Amino acid sequence: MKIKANLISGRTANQGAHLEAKTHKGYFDACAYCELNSADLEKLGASEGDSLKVTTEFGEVVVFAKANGGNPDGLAFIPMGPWANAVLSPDTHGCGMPGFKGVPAEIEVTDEKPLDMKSLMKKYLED
Amino acid sequence: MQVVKLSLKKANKIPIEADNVNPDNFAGKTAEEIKAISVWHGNGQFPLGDLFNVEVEGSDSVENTMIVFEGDVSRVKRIGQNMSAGEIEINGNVDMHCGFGMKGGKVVINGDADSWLGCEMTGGEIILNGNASYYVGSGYRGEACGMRGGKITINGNTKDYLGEHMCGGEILVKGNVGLLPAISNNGGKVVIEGNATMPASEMKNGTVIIKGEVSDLLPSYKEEGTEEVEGVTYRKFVGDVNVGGKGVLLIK
Amino acid sequence: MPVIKDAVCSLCGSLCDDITVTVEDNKITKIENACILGHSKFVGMFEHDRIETPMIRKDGELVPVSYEEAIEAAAKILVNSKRTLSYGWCSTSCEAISGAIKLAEETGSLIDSTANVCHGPSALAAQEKGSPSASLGVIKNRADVIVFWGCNPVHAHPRHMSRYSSFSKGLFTEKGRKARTMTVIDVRKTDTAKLADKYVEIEQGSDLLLVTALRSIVNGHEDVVPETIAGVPKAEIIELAETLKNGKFVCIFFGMGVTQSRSKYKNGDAMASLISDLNQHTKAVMIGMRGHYNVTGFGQVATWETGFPMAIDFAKGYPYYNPGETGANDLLVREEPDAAIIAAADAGAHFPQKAVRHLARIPVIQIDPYANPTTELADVVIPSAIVGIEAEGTAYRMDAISLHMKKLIDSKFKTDEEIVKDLTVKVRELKRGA
Amino acid sequence: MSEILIKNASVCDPAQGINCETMDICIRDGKIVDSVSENAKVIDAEGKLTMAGGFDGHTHSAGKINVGRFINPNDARKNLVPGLSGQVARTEKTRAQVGYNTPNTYAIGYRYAKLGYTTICEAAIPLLAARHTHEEFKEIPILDKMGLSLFGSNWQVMEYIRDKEPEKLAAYIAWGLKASRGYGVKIVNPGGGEAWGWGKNVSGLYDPVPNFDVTPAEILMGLAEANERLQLPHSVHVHCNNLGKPGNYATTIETMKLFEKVKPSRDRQSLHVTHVQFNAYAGTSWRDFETGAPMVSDYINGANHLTFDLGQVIFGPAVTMTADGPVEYANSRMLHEKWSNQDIELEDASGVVPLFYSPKSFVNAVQWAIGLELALLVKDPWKIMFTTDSPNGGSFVNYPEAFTYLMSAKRREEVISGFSKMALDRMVLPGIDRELDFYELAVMTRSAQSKIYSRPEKGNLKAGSDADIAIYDILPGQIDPATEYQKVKKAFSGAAYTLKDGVVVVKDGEIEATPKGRIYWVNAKVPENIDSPMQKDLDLKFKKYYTVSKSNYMVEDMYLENPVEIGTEGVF
Repeated sequence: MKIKANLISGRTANQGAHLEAKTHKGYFDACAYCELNSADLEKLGASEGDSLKVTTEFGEVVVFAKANGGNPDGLAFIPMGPWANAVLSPDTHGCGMPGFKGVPAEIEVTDEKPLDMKSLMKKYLED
Repeated sequence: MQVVKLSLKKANKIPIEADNVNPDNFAGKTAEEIKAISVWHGNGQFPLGDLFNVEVEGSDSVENTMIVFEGDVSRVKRIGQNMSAGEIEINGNVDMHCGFGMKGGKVVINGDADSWLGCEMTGGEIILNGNASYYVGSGYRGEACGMRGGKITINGNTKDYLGEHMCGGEILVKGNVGLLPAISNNGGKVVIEGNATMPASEMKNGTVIIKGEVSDLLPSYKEEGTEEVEGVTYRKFVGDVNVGGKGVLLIK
Repeated sequence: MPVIKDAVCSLCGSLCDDITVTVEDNKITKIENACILGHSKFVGMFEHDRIETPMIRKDGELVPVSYEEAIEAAAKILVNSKRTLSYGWCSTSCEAISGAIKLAEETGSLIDSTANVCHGPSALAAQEKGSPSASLGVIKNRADVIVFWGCNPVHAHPRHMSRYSSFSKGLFTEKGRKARTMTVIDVRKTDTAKLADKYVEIEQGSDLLLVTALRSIVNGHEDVVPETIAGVPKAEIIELAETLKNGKFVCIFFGMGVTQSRSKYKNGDAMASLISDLNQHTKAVMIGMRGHYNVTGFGQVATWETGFPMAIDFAKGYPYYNPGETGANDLLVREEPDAAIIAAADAGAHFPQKAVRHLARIPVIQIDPYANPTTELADVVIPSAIVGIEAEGTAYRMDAISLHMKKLIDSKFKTDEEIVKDLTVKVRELKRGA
Repeated sequence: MSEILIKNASVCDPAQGINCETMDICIRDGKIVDSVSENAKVIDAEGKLTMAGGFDGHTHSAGKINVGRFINPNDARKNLVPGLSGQVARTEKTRAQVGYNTPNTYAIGYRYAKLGYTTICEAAIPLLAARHTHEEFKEIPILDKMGLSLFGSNWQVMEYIRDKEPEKLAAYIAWGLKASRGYGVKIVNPGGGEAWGWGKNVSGLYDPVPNFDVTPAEILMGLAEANERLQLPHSVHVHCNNLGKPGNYATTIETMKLFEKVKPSRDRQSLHVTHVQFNAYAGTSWRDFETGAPMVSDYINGANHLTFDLGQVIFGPAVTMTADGPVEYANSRMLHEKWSNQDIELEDASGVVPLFYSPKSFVNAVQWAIGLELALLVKDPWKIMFTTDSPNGGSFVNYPEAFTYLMSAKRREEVISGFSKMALDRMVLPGIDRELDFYELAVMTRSAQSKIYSRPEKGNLKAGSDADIAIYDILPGQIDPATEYQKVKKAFSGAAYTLKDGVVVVKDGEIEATPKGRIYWVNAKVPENIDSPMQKDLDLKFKKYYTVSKSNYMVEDMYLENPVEIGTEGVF
């Protein structure tokens, strides 16, 4: 089962608290997840902690599922960081700012596990 | 007639700033003289001849000078900047600021154009036979006026902020445009044959005609009946009310 | 044991300057008044992965070298580059920023700050309409109507509401939270929204529609507003407009929900006009919630030294500015740079994949106290002292008030200011040699 | 020891009554001396007008100007005065330059020096934001700098005046000057900044400030009393109420009259009124707007207690920036222009709005005329500092152009010929034939400033003074400025030499060297028994209302390059 979602990213306190500890697991835990409301998670048949694959025009990334009742239907949130950036839009729209909010995405449950930070970055070097 | 043919010697990612490349600066010059003209490439200056193959046929006035780019110049900026007469033909994609501040003459692009095509132009004509990127016919950062005169025709699509701060002249887009065409314009005419989103925000003056679909019409326009233009009836909107605007937005 | 009072917290743009720090044996052992983010900054530094030594990448691995070797390697990269991108410079002092601008000028580089992925559009908005603002204490003392639009201070600026806004008390706001109406406008019910009197949920990407509707109502053109816009019923927008008009002092705090969503800087542009319109009825201002503690400082220093707040291209020897063309991401996505220097910020983590992919291809110099995703891509890594803890210097709060950050403990690391100076000297030396 | 001999200079030095006499000037170690040895380096100044370095007594060059730069990136590429504006690449000697009205810091230093100016006074330092002003000062090369600190809508000030605590008020002013490293007391639209905190303004000298129970007149008198009690080198520096409003000349004269009773504590004025052009408007609205300069000039001609500066308008783009918050908002609405506002907690307001002065606009034409009328109708040039209130009336790089208006009736006629009949009916300038000579110009551009700011080592060429010297390639006796004004403009646009502390910083109009200038600030001493209760009041302000700690408020020593501390003794 796949759902279509509108993907945004943003700061969280936990992400902020790990800004200077990005090699730590705490940072991974703070950033490598995608929040959907429980209705959307239910549609996917996913529970918190399951792996989700988020795919956009710009790439794909595997993150953990997390529930957030504050999200309206179809709104997905990944904290700002390298996981979110694997799939956000590089188009700067003539004004310098990449597309960090409002990127159409497809989300599905996967067996793959999210990559840790170093493995994620390593993929760029291999490209 | 003088014809100057230019083609890049090798493909480049770092843009070349061709603000000197226009008929005003080439007319009456020999190939050697043109090759010696200095252009910026990255943080260094080089003779044009180091970067381009240059062929010159004939020698003539600015009006009768034509510059032809063969091949991709998608990393050559500011071609035709401030030109006052003559013609430039680009047979490939072109980089930003093509025809910036153009006063007269003609630029024909047989390819796509990057952002700021025909920015702040006051006269002359640009014909784009491909797609354009952002800010066609707009103004430099912070300026109150973008395009003031002349005409830009885009036979393909273009992206956001078309004709931003436009104060005069005419833009015709045969395809679709992105967000906020004709934003903050204060004169001039924009015709969009395809679709547009949030047109004419804060228009003070000018005419915007949209023949395709309009999404997200801004809640700052008064609907005032219909108007017929060239046999087609449009819904007529007047605004932007928030700037006391007298702009006319015609939507099919 | 030394107790340092009124230390400045160098984490977020709130730049709280009331932190009490206890230092024992050159270690910070106690922090008072800081929030979770600040606490993590002050105390966490003894737990986080410091870059222990300068390093150069050899055969794919980062190998320890001396500062001299690293500086020389970095200078060589800069001297041989035709188009260097210098990026970041926001978690550091104004003095280091000044040095970085000088280095960019001398090397014909392009220099940009983290505003590129944060409040850059707010600068573009100000260049359209100006920036009707106030210092944070004005809000504390006067504002009875506070709006948080597309920002989430509970997470991003945890002490903001108690020190400067919703919960603070001042001369004309003695009753604190009770004296104020707090509205949150966002696309999802954030933790900040949960504290508000009124939460207005808008469709993602439709901020400009809502700002325009508010303007039309405030300006007496209610009739042109449709029954629902931006996903919000007209009645609710009218109520919001009334709240704004009837306030004695209105402040709209806005964040990346405004700067990064669909119509980008045109949201802030229209919001500045809304503020101007509101001043026909009451007093109103707007303040951007800046992220990095000194991103505002970069904007200030760059503006007085180059005329522009960010995205400054020195290729031709004089400053040229045009975000969309000269922004860090514009350049990387177009694969223009042939070298990059990334300091006091983390492009590896915070840039979209296409930009990061280009960074992976070119020589990258990193200057930072901590290992992070950029380190994984870097070819020369130069560790630096932590400004605000191990080094003093100036920083600007989100409202453009500057403060002097104290040095709290000693460090074996060079400061950013020193590194940039050394690098500039080395670049000159190599240029003269050539 | 470094020595310079400037030979055969045509010296114009009003402080010594020297009016274009040929003489030598000797310099040793940065000071002017009576004689030098044979080893002195010689500068041949034969046929060249030589004056003390220029001194801009009221300019916006650090701090608020950054907002102007920020919102006007389009200014960076403006090159309306070639050689003194636009984009200039870096050289081995100079940093990169941009801008016209709001140039970057380096350009400010270079361009003033090219005009032969060596000292500037930044007109407005908000106390809380003073560190910023000093950070910019540090990056302005060559020039000596000072700044005036804002006190006109300050809570502590208004409370002490309301509560009749003049001694504590003086102690607070002394502390505020020290905290901001300011040189003097600036009052902008007294009380108006506080009213603007609620989106309102005060309408005149006797309109009470909301919530503080004081009037603008009381604020002015209270601060003047404190200023003289502290024996500050400068008088209070006042931007009057109602700036920019038709009919405001009456408020201006009323303000001036108020100061007749203030006794100066030093040999200087008791009041300096700034950019009077903006405050000398008659009429009742923009429809019947006309010059009020004759009335204001009449009053000034009969008064001996005050000085003023012009705020001359230059046609073309300008950027207004002032602590007068309500005026800027009104400007932005009237002109449909960008609007920046920055209220400063407990202290003041401010705003920045770009605009364009067009000779075709009758209002702008009359504004242009009013500045010149004031300069020409006021008989004594020692009462006048020439300014454009840069960049409010226009950029300082236009000073040479403006000098031609002062020196040539013919030049004025040329400009006036483009005005509408309506504009001509509203001004008196066409009937004025006075033309200033080089001596009077020297008074208005350097010598008066020295007196007005009590800086005896500036603005003159006496032995012992700073060797800040401007040498212009023009010879007064051999040129008629009334007809050859283009030559005057050219000479003043690029000094043949500018010397700063005896160092040649400009030669043939180009930058030669970029030494760092000084920062002057005033440390007024207050007895402990008065200071300490004042500090207690202040502690409470910080605890309850400010958002920064008191200990982080004061500008630290490290922000001052080459500071010169001017000590004064308060009288308590």
